[in-house]
Amino acid sequence: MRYSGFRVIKEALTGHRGWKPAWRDVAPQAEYDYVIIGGGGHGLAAAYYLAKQFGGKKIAVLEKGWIGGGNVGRNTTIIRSNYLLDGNEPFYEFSLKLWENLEQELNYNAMVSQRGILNLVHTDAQRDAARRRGNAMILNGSDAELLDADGVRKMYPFLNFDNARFPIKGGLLHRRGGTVRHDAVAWGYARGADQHGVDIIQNCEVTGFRIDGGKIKGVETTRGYIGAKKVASSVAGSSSRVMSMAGMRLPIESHVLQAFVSEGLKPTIPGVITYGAGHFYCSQSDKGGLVFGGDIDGYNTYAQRGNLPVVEDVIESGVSLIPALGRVRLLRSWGGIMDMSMDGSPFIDKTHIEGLYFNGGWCYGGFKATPAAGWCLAHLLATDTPHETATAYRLDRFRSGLIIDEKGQGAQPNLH
Amino acid sequence: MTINRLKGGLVDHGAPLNFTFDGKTYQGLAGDTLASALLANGRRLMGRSFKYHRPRGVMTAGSEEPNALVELREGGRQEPNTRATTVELFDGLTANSQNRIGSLERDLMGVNDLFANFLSAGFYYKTFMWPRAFWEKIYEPIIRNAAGLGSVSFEDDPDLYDKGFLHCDLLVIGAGPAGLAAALTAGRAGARVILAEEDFLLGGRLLAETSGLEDQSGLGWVTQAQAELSAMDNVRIMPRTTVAGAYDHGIYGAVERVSDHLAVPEAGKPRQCFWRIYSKRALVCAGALERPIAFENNDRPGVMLAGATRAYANRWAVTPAQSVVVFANSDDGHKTAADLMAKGIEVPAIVDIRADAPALPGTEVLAGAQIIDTKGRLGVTSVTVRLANGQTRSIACGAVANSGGWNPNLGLTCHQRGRPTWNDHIHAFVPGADLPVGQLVAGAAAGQFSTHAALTTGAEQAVAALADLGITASVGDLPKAEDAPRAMTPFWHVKGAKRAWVDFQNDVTVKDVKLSHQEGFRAVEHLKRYTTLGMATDQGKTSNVTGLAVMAELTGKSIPETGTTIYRPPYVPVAMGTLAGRSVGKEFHPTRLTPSHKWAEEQGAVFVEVGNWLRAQWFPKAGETTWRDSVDREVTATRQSVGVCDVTTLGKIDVQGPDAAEFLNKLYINGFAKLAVGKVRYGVMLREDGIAYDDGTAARLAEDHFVVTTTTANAVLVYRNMEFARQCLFPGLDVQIISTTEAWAQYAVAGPNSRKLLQKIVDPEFDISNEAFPFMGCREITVCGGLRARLFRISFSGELAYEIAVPTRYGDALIRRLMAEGEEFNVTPYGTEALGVMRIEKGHAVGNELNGTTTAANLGMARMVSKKKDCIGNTLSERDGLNREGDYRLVGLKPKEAQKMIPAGAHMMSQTGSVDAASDQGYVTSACYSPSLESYIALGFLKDGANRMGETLRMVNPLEGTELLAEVVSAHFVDPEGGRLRD
Amino acid sequence: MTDLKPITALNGDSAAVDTIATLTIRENPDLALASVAARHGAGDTVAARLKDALSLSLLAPAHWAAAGDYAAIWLGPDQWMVNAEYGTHALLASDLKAIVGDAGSVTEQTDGWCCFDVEGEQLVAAFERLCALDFAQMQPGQANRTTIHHLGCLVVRTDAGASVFGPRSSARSLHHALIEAAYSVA
Amino acid sequence: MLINHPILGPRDAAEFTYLGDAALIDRPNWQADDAAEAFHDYLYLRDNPAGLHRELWFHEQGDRSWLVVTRNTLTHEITSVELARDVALARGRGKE
Repeated sequence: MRYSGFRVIKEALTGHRGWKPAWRDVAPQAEYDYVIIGGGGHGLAAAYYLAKQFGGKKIAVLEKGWIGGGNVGRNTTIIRSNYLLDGNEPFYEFSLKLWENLEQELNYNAMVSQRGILNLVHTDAQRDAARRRGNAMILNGSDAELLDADGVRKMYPFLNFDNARFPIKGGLLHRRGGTVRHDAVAWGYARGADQHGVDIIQNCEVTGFRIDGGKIKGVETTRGYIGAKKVASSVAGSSSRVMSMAGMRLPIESHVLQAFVSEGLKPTIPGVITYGAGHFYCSQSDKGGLVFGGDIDGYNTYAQRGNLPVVEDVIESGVSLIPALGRVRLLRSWGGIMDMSMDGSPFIDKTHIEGLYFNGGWCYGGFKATPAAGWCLAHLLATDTPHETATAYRLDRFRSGLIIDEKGQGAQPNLH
Repeated sequence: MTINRLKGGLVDHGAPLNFTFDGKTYQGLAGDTLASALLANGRRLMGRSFKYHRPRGVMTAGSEEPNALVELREGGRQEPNTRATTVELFDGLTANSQNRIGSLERDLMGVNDLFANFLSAGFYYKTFMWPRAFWEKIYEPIIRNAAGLGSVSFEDDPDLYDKGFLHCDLLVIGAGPAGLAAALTAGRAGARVILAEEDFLLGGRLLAETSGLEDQSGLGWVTQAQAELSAMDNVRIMPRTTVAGAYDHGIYGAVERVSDHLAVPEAGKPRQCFWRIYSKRALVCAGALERPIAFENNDRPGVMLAGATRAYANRWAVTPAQSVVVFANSDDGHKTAADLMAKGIEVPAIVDIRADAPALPGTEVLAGAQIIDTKGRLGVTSVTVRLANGQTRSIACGAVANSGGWNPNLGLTCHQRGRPTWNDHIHAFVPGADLPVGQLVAGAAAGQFSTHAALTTGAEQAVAALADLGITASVGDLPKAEDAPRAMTPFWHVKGAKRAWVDFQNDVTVKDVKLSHQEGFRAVEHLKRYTTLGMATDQGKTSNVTGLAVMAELTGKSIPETGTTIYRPPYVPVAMGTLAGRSVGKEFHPTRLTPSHKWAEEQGAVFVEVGNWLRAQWFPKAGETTWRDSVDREVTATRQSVGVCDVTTLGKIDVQGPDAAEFLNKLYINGFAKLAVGKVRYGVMLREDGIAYDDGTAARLAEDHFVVTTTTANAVLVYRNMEFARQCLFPGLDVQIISTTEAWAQYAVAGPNSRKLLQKIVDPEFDISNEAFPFMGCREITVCGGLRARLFRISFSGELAYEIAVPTRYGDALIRRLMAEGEEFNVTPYGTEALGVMRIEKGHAVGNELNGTTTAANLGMARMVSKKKDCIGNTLSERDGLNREGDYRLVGLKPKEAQKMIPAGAHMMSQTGSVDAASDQGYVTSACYSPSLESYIALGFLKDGANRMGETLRMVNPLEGTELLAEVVSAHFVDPEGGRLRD
Repeated sequence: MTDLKPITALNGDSAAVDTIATLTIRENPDLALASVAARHGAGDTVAARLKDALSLSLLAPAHWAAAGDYAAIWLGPDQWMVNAEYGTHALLASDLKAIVGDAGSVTEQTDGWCCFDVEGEQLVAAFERLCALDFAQMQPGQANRTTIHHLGCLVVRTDAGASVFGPRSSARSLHHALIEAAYSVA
Repeated sequence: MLINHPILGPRDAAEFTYLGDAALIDRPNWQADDAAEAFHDYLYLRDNPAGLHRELWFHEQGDRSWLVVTRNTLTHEITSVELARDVALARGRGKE
């Protein structure tokens, strides 16, 4: 069924009787060519592109709960390609280009809104680093502008310019960055994948791998054994748990990132702002809630909730940056479990087990990567070679020393 | 005119208060909420719904209110989305309705309601996609302006907020019958108790009911209990305090509304205080929340929850109208009818879905009947009832008391993602087994709905909680209370309705739930996210269970099989100002001042934030028009004669013990074991991954005593890493460390005349001649007549230079003395800018270069690495990927045109190739104008830089549209041989 | 005797005193400080030597004790802060080193800290707003390190009230926090 | 969270700085034949268990002790807290 304004009107006039389920509810078949573990944004996108772009057949997405229930439904909805390093920026720029055409591609309005992202700088050293980054972005085909304090003030007159502990000196503006309605991304890819014949199987948890002679044969699940020629794990937050069933230890820790939303407000913050002197970034949803976040809690956890010190730290930063937020109320907070990798960058790679592939380690950057991660995983599954923008995302890079450390924090996941 | 004010209640009829709503002045009474005061004045219409802009009035009497949201106060104190039900009335209160265009009565956005059929759940995912560019430019701005609720004033909030910390054995949350009984029980046992109550009065439902206790009045017992608790030193009663979040290990976050009942807080007092409560046990006595029945047009102003209606009548002495129809599925609704009638309100009928509904004198009970519609544009004027026999009847009324049963108030029980369980007896979710550790639940929150059960479970749970802590308590005398069984027939929605609201604030109707089911969004979370059910500011307190029940009907499963929803902190929305507390504005982070700060201020220095430090950036002099004038002068004066700079901010760590040298060997790439006493050595530290992260010096004051310096930025990190090495990696090394950063005021005295200047203040018994105190020497000395001091002959500027340290309190006097004594040398104070220029001129790396991705080799320090010993980072620094041919190397850069600035952050390209990422050769890390070379200069990392001296490269900066040519040179621009250091 | 004139941590010529309702907050510049850390296995020796020389007891964790002109506050495992009247500052560290000898490491700390003495009726209420310690339960003789307004501080419970030691460079911020808390509970 | 410090009793976790898996105590021997591989595994690979996790916390705003905390990563329940120095000594660490 094709969605359109006309269709909405027609259905409204006929009692909405014609709407069909967005994806089929199917039982697993005995065997597939491809099994993708994880019905999140990445897994669904990979299935979609594998079927549509790479001609894959007999594809299943296995989801232990309900699709979109992981980080694609728990993030702060930001998309951007404002990375510094060569290993990253081409990938995220590829992703942003896919975002820009997503709605037409999927015939689903995920509300991709390129409202602009402004990274504030507060010191000369930060401005120099922003300049290096902005130049790297432009050299990689992305967009960037360096604003001075007056330029920032014109865009965001309500920031704290006059009574700030750390004055705003300028900002790096990435106009093509923005926000997307996060749940709709999962639903849109699910619907698209389903239309291309992908089986989306909910409430189906993988409990083990069947591996024979170093080759993958299939997966054990709560709904029985499912044979597969190729299996990909795309379960950010649970990567270590799943891959440990294949005997692998990963360069990943699981951490919680809290996210927050305020009560709904009339238009307040036009774009996305990140504070450079504290842990705070913020945008406003189409419904009016200010969606914001900050640092991860910092300890290993699989519990999807955080604690007060980080809540207070984030909000101290927020009110320091935007004093008018003092009387705005925090409505809800929640937590998502991040695959925090050892250099802050992800993996899309084969494993030492033939036919077993791994996509993970996305830290808090997985959402913006969704289209490209799906595409590149599909590329790897279909061709057994990495996509040209994802060649650096190797599992063995810590052994080789070819690290992709955007923040320069070293092997400490909670600092990335 | 307070047409709907009744007699009695807990309001002070002798204390009128004036307030305005939408510009019109009204009168309420002390003890009113804004909602009760508006009702008293006959105002049912208080707001507009989110999506359809339907007229809305108050529905509840508590913080679960979905409809009556207002903008309270004005200017910097404006609070959007404030629930009128929780606003304690004060004289002069100002409130305005929100989410409307034009007046509240004639909201132009009300037109949305006409198109409601097109605006069904999730319609926006299916349209607004063509043409592509229209989304951001046309559709989305329209949606955004229509959406949202209240507005932000954009003025700075003038109020203060506090944070605080409390400790207790038992935190009792809610001071209704269960909470009071619990607090009394625990208080009498001597436990440390905190009793937190959201309301400004203790008592909970006892204040709202006429039929709670049997041998005394509810209020009487509450008063008596409060008096007893107030007299106990071990009990802290906290009214106006909402426990908002349950966190790990018994920590609760609570908001005390210290001054919200006042027009303006008292001077110096906070508006609110956010308490972090450390409880050994917590007892949730948060009561229950009533749920509405969904029926056609059940959202009109005047349709209220039945329990709220009688609370307004009994406690606040108001009624929404003089004639109220009750819609009920249990005897609870009959209580409302009886109480209203006792207050003289007409109850034309009780519409009871039960065929066997009991009769109630004074009104007509329509058994087996249902309300199928309401009428009235801005408030109910009549209801249409379908009788048991299928006929319909219209009944005129001004309000409907809607009673669909009660849900235990589960918020805090779910904050750690614990799942509630279904109770078939009360047809509601009750707390599950996986409560937050240390949390117990009593009373209606646990599904114990009678007053008797609330009192007894409150006391019993307190006893149980304290028993865990080894405190013996016992259930004492409790008042005799009603214990009527709560028989009820679950009834969620009237079938056949066109639009029956489930989630009032977000405008989610029964049909939306059906559509969600039809389109496959059947998991509870899909339902919530697709329809926005429960996502409004009330978190679905009055709607989630009903939504689930409708979905359960559609799927043919039971409600618990269909799923549960949990609540997330905070329990009610919390002002962000409260969570920020005092750490805002200039006090966001502490400020660290250097010892020379006071003096530097007097000199008119310009300061810069370096971490939390404020450092003098430069010292402008009369006649200087730009900062460059000042910085160039400071550099030149230092290089020509002598300059002084406060370098106190560098980290200083005292390292002592027999194994101190061996310990430093583990931390630095280079060796320290053989460093002579009285000598200083420069060192570089690696992270374990082989990346350089800090540099500094270690001065050996004695065989077993070093003073290590770190960069300003890494002082804390280096200390932490040292403790890790000392305690976890090498616990056998006998070494003791402690930070002394703050203890010493330290000044760099640099330039050819630095020795001469120092000789004027160093006490004469200390010989600091070049022979007696050569380069890289260190000594403990005295200055200015016996003041203990430390002198290091080290140089960051590349000149003959020293760093001198005195006790911090003398730092101010010392810099004044240096300036006075140095007059003959034209001594010049210099700031961080000149410091930066001189270090770039010398090619010293700082944070710009030690950016967390560079190795010692990248920095040109490969030869420093001792391979004869182990040090942190040594092994992994040898990985191939960090030692490739052609890797980055720190180089100097000189523009072809001396007066053209090379911007830090520019990328390097070869002169001939293309300008793109693939052709990138490196990047500029630091740049400045060098007055010494009369040219701009820069440092940067260049691929294979060591082998490219003399090459000319393009410095491209497409970000700002600039580009220039520069020559690759040695990073040591000034005195590369270092002769000046040693003179 | 040096002719350099010291200033206080709040950059004053004399100690600041603020009285807000019942609370008095007094800057205390009159202390000399030095840390003493026991070397491996020498905790008892250090304790015994200090006891012999100064009658000073090195108490258990989170406690402090005074003897004559000296007091010792527990800082961490095998580590104490000894304080004495300011006049001793030039020699305190070397005197202590002479006493403990090879059994301990001594570090001069006098100006590493600022100190505020807080007294008055609303003491407990003020500290409830300052730090997470269970201050109401702290008895004279107890001392704990904790965070006040993002600053690592040492809170020492005295007979008269409490002394707060904080990083000297942040004295102004710490003082501000104390003053605001005092107004809040006044 | 509260960490029951073995010396000081329960203290707010906000006073501590977190490092990670307590296996970081077991720093390999730099002279071993497989040192490169051992350091890679030591520094980069993690069990990352869903359940009991022994982990390092530094009492930065307190007594400067490194602690080994055993905590359940599913529930955050803490079952034991030890001084890391004691753990390190027990695991045979000394001067190397």
